[in-house]
Amino acid sequence: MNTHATTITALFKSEEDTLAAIREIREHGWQVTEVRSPVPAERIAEALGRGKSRVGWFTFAGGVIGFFSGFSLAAFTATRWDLIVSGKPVLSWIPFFIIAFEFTILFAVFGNVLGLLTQLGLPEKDYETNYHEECSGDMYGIEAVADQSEAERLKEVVGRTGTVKRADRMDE
Amino acid sequence: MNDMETAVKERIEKKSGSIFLIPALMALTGFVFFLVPALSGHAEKAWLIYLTNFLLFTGLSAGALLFSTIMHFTRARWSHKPAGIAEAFSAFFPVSFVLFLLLFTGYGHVFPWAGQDLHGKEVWLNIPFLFLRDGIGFLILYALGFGYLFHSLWFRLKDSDRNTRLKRILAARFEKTDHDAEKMKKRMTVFAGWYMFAFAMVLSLTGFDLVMSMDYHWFSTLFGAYSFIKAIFAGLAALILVTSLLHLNPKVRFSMSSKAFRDLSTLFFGFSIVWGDFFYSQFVVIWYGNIPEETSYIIERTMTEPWSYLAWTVFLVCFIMPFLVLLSRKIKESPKCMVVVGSLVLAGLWVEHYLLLGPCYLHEPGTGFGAGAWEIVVTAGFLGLFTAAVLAYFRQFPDVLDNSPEKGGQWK
Amino acid sequence: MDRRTFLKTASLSSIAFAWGCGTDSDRKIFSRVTASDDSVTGEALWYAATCMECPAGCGIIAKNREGRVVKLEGNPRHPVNRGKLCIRGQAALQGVYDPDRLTAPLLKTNGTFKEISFTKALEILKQKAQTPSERGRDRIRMLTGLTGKPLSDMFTETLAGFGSDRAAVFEPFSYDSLKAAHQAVFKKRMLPSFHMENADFLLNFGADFLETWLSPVEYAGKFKSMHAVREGGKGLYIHAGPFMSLTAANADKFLPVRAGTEYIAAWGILHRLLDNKSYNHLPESFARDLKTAASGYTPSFVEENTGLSQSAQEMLTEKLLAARNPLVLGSASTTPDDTAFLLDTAAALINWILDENLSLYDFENRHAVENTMSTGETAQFFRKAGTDPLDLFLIYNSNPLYSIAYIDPVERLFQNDAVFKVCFSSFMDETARNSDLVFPVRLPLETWDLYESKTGISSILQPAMGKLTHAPAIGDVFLELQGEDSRFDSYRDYLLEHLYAGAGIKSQKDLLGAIQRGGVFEQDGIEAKKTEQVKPVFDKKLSAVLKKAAKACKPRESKGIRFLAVPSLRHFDGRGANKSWLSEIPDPVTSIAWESVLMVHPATLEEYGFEPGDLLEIDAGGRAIRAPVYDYPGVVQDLIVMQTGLGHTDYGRYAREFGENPLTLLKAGAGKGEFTSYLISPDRVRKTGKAGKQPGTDGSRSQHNRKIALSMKGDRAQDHAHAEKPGLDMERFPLTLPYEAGYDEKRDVYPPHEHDGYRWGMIVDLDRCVGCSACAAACYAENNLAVVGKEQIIKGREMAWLRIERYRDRNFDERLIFLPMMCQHCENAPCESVCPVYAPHHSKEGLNNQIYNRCIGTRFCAQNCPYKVRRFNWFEGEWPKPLNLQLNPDVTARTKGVMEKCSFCIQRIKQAHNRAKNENRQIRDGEISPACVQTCPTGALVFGNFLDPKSAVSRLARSSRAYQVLGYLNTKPAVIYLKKVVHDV
Amino acid sequence: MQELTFEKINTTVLDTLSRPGKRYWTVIALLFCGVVLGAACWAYQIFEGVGVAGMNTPVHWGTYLINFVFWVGIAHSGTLISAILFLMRAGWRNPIARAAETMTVFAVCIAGLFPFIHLGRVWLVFYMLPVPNQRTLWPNFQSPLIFDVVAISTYLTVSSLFWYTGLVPDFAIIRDRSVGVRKKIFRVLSLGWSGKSGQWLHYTRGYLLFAGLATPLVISVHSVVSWDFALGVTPGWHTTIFAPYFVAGAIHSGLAMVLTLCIPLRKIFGYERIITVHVLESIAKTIVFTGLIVGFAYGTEVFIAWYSQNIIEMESFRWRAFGAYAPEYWIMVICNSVIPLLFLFRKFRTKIVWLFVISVFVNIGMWFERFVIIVGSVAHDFLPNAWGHYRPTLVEGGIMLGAFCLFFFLFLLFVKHLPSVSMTEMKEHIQHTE
Repeated sequence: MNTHATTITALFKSEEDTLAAIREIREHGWQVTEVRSPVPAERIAEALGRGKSRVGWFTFAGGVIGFFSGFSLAAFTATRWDLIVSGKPVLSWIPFFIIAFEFTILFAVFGNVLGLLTQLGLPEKDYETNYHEECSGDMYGIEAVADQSEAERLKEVVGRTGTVKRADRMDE
Repeated sequence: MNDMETAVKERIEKKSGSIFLIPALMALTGFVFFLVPALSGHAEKAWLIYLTNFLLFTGLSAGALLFSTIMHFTRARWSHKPAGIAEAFSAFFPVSFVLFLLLFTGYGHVFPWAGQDLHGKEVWLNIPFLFLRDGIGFLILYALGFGYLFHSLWFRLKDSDRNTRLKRILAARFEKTDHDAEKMKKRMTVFAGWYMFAFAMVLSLTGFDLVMSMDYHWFSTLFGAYSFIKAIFAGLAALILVTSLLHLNPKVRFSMSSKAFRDLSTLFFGFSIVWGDFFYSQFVVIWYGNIPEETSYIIERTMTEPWSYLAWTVFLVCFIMPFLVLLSRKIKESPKCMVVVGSLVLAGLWVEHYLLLGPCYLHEPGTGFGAGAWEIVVTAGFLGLFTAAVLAYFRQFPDVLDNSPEKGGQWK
Repeated sequence: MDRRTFLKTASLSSIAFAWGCGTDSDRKIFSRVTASDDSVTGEALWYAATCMECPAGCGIIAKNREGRVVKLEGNPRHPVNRGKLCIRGQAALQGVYDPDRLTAPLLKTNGTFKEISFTKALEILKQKAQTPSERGRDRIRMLTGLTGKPLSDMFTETLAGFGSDRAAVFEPFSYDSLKAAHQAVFKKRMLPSFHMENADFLLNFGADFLETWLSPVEYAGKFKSMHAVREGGKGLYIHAGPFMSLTAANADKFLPVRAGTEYIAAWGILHRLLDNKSYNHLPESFARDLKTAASGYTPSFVEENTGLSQSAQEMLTEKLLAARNPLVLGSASTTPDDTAFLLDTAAALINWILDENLSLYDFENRHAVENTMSTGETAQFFRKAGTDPLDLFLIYNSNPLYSIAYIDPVERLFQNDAVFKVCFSSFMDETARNSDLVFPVRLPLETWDLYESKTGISSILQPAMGKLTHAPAIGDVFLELQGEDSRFDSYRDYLLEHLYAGAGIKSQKDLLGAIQRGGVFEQDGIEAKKTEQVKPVFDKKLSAVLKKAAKACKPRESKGIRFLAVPSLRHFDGRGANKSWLSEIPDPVTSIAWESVLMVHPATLEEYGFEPGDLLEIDAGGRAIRAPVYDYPGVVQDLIVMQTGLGHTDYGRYAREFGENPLTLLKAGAGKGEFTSYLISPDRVRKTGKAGKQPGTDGSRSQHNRKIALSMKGDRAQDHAHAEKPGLDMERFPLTLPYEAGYDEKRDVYPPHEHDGYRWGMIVDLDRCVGCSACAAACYAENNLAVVGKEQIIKGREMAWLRIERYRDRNFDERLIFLPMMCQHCENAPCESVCPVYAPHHSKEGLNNQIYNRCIGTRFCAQNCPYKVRRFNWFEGEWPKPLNLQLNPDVTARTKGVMEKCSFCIQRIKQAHNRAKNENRQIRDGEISPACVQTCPTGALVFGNFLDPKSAVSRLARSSRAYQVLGYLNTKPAVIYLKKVVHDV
Repeated sequence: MQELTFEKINTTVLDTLSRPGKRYWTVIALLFCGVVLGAACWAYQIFEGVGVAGMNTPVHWGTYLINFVFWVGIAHSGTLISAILFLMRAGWRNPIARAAETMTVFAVCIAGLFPFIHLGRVWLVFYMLPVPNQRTLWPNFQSPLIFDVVAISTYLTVSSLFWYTGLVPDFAIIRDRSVGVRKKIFRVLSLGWSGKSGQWLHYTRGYLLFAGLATPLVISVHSVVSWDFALGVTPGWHTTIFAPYFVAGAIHSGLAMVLTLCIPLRKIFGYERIITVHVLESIAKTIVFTGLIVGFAYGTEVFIAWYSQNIIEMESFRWRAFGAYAPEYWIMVICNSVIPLLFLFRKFRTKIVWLFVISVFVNIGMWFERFVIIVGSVAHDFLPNAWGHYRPTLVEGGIMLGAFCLFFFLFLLFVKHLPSVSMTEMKEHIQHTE
């Protein structure tokens, strides 16, 4: 780990500028640790090399659990007393399918929410580190790290298209 | 660019003879095979296959064109290419209409209710009226379809060479029409709207008339809607199959982005769920209601051997399989996989048509059904007719296979 | 005797204790921790008694649970009703628990009533009786309803002690014309019973024998043994009259005859009979006179005056001649006018002409009601009471201010302040209201007494429960009046002596037997051998009658619209009007509850510009009534028909202000002749401009061609085997038995499920069902059904678990057909699976159980029930005290928000199970009778186990007449209906 | 017209959250009175019995279930707009998605109330929940009403979560632009959202999956509602087309309600540039489409009833059109299938007044559709003897009024306290169309 790294945050007007800045920072061999944006930006995520989201697996797992638990619940409860209603079989899979379906959706959504919370790291208490309120407005915020020695260069580079907001020294 | 274009053109023209040879042979064999039982006392069996195939191919060709109209109507951006292929399916319309007229020759065998005491249903179920209304329905549907196609081709072909006969004819017509793209687009939208409307009405009507009424005791309000949803589903399956095949065929200069495949497959996935939903909606209501007037139909088809095997096949192939397989993004983007999925679903839908109709025709248990060689040959005959029609379209309008992104981009 | 009967009578033995321990059964009602000697908590005691709701005197057994009577059933040993009861008999129970019942005597001072003690009341009574007797003879008069002989003897003795004449016996429906006709023909004012069961052709000119006439339960049973399908076809019944009553609706053919001209029709038939054939057994002179008398009644004359076509007359004559045992009945108890006498005479004469031996008359077993005063005598009684000096007027068991049409002399009497009027009544009815002292006495179910239902049949009354009030028995009051010197401690002792002396009781054992049996009668009572041959006697008097008939042969002018009051199946003469079940259960013909309507032919309505539902005002003789119109094609044109029994101005909460009393109008036509005229020409009929919704329980009278209440033409049901191939549509759907055998894998999505030894079900024979609604009343009593009242019925919220659906017959549009509809206990009941909480579900024995505690009131079950037999408690049911004491402890009373419905009387099934288990055997066929089955006077309902192939229900289900209502829905109802068979005349 | 920018969107939307005026609170208070009235009516009904409503023996289901279906229907278009149109990438949904979604959540809440009100013994409603108990008495999972319980509660859960998920980035926006208590509140609500690119990556994926799940869910929910009827055997209810027909009907009514709500919203908050006429026009076009589907269903039902030659079916539909409830039937047909056709003409689609008026008509028509289906079927079913009539009572009217008041009460609270337009989605929208 770099013991004398400086984290610089800067704000950019548009996605294009941001992307350009990222490229440039990368070219200099510095790291872009985070980009904050007011809207989702696929290209930025791509540029940062973020892989595909794994939220879907949570959702899928939830769905599978839901499907089987829906059926199981219906079947289990029906067999407690084996009551015959309307001459239908005690285990009537056809109507039970509706229960299973709803449970599938419900649990898939639970899975999805769980996936979102874990993947997003929410709720996050100290979100304010390196955060600028403009990022929820119309600005894109870059968080770049450079060796202390190169901090000024970095500032200059990002300062060309963006506004440098902060330059912190990070120890350890 | 131009060189390649002419190269394709030449290849198509050169190979035209051989291209049509196989489909023509298939059609001919199919026809002969159809005639054998038709004339030798197993007429029901023959007409059953005829009707099954007629409905499937008519449905899928109309359904495919519907895809194009929907895409146009909702101003979707991604679907320019597949819509072009889908429009090619309309080449089957004239064939379908002729096939419909031919159905008339077998009316005695086609309609199990003919000559029965219908307890008041005669007013609706009589052969002249049925042929009249369904014939008119098809005419309207096909006319609107061609009207739409005309406008669509205006956009696709207005700048292309007039190197085929049909193109030349069309070009002459184009001369006479407005040259204002906005206006044409508007008119195209109107045709699309009316086509969609007619599609729903005519497919419902023929669903009632040519499928539901075959068991003349049975009735289900959803059947019409189920029929046209099924037709769209079949249309999409066929469309995916054809686009994938074209995409995979190195000799044809047609390709589609994986994103477009994904979108198309997602739509297909969606319709498999809608089809499943409609199927279930009908089934659960009838199952739960337990009124024999309604249940006997589904009992015969889903709970009585041997038909129940077919029912399970349909259920697995047309719903479970696509549902599970198409959850995967990779498969959706892979034309190879989609060839398999598309053809399986089409086969499944063929069986589904056969399952709905079969018990009305084959009364004696064990008279054999299913994918016997004979059925396959006759079906292949219809497939031949369909292929020939689509190929002819491509031969006349090779432009729709054109891969250039610029042209596609200009359309909307 | 069936199994159930045996069990009941066995439990009657406990009466021995009651008898032996003196006043044991007189104890007060309260629940006790430890049971008395003869009662076991949870076990019912059955006390035999007699129903006093009408003069017929049916035997009842009263079910006593923990000291209170909770249900009445017919006494199976009683020769009159043989275990069956009518709607009124079932409702008799409510009289005891009537919330408006008076608990203490009321003395009128300065125009208002004040409660006094019974001792005080008795003192006043004694004093009031003593004074006039000192002044002279006959200064006390008494009017009483029909009572048994011991009581009437007691009255006579007591009154004689005060120097006064015997009590006058008054019944509103007194069959004067019939009695007079029998007087003329047989020389005796009597009411023989008829062996209707032996007839093969019945021609009726108005007698409503299924509703009120003489002894309706008895005749309903007899009628159905003649008229139900059996080997060799069924008898034929044709009704000719002005109004299609319930009785007429059960005829194979109803022939409309203009009101008041029935006698012409009857004499016309007589005329034709005499023309057709000579009858050797007729004395020659008589035959000649008769022919002369009838000569004017030519077919054309009859047609012109009655509306009865010549072909119909001819048909009737032919049928009469062709029949082996024809029976002709005359007028109803509400006679049109004096001509009723001629009608009844003609009926008697025809019967005699056609059958020399009068084999269908039973002169041995005559109806008790023959012992009442005639209209003329009653009128005379009141006129004398008005003119002769009088100090004390006693009324018992009668409500003359309500039920006497020619009300003037009665009113005068009641306006006369000089007369002290004592009314022995437990209710503040019209008469009590106008009396000076209202003295409540015990009701029949609380008293010892004896009643001669028929000559030769003595029915015992005994207290079936403890006292609800301190009221003494009427007999004891009179014993008290007799003073200290009486030989008897109580009226019961008096009765005992009577029994030992006159009724063939020889020993204690006999006595016990009689009490257990319910009376003194031969086991096969009615069919007792004939000892005395009664023959028509041709004498001067009869000759005068013939002349009268000849004279009456003149055109009857029919001017404008006329008004006819007819007896009500439910309210009889109005005495039971405060019994809420009677008003709540709709009239089977109109399906209207709580209201008396004016039944008018639709064509007449159109002619006068009335609409159904219009409130009309009818004026006659200065009095007016207002009632809504009901369009009914079963009324001849230009006639308004209204039922009696409602329209009380007093009485109680369930009677007051409901409907109108048609008798109010009859003054106009009354008093002129010997007989009350129930047919009048009103002065004015006009629209009030108001109209409203009637408390009807029916949605449509038409079946809309659905497979609901079916009938078939022809004599032989067997000829009508299913001609059509079975199919899946409504008409051709086959009978599907409600157990494994009823499944067909081509139709059934669900596999069959098993039953545990029994599959309960019911057969409803529409051919036997007459629509009398007794079953509905029995169901109210047995199953604690809430009474919701008129307003709620208008809203469509009646709670009946079993209703009589009245439809037009699909085959014969002018006919009515009645269909008892209750929960069908479907094998695949649509109601069950839709319930989210399993409140309704299928039991192992095929019952469709409804678990009240589980029900949360989604009402989906009711919505999904094709038969609409499920009832929802929209509000909390109300049983004003002490009506709550009537509740059957074996059945839960439901709270608001709960769905309920017919359970096939599961409490009875459970009891049978316990019994069978104790005896280590299976439940026997016929051992269980749900309340409706038990009471059905015609045996139209049969209950049993379908799994037993030999059971009655299984046997009947194999009938070619068997079908299921809307069977094509594949619910596999366990109630299987048998088609009605109608002669196509 | 001024170009929309990110900042412009923020300020336009945030302006709506300013301190409300007197008029606002007056309306809120009035609506609250309405809610209290409805609650009082319900209390009275619980105390007296369901008999205070107008239901009776053939018609056991009355306005309570009509309103239930009506509100579930209203709810549906919210999900349609936020999920289905999202999947279809129809851009015009973005400005109205939030309002529609909110409408969904509130409408489901209100719809969910009605079955409670309907019950005979509401205090035992927990019998319908699968609560483990000593006697192992469970609900009947074959009952359509249990399907309902499961489906509606799933729907409420999912749509609330979906709604909340969509709100998170917007909460962050408000958080960043407020001070004091409000900031604290929104800080909690926004869960510490900071718009990191990783967050957006998962968020968009999760949101897409949400939409993908909500779509079949919304279809299933109204299918399940339709099966409350169609699984029965009653003529007029037992018909296979019900599920798609109800779904289309639900969307039809929901879209109309969206118009009814958005038009005043747009006017009051000056959303003209966000909720453009084009957006409203698109809704109008969709209403034409759903109206046609609904009309198709009406026609099919009548046709099949005739085709079947089943006399009960035939009578049922003849009576609907010409019987005691003929006015209701024709109101339904005209308001739902005929009047919306006016939207085929551009004039009606683009004039705000017309849009509003027609949308109100559709709302009315859809309410009557449920009336006709529920009451019109059971009042005239199998046994003619049991036929009857039903008219709602004042108590039912009071409860219905209360429900409407509650809905608008909640909605008004929402528009003044939460962003009624999704700022994030609008930003995305303009970024894509740029």
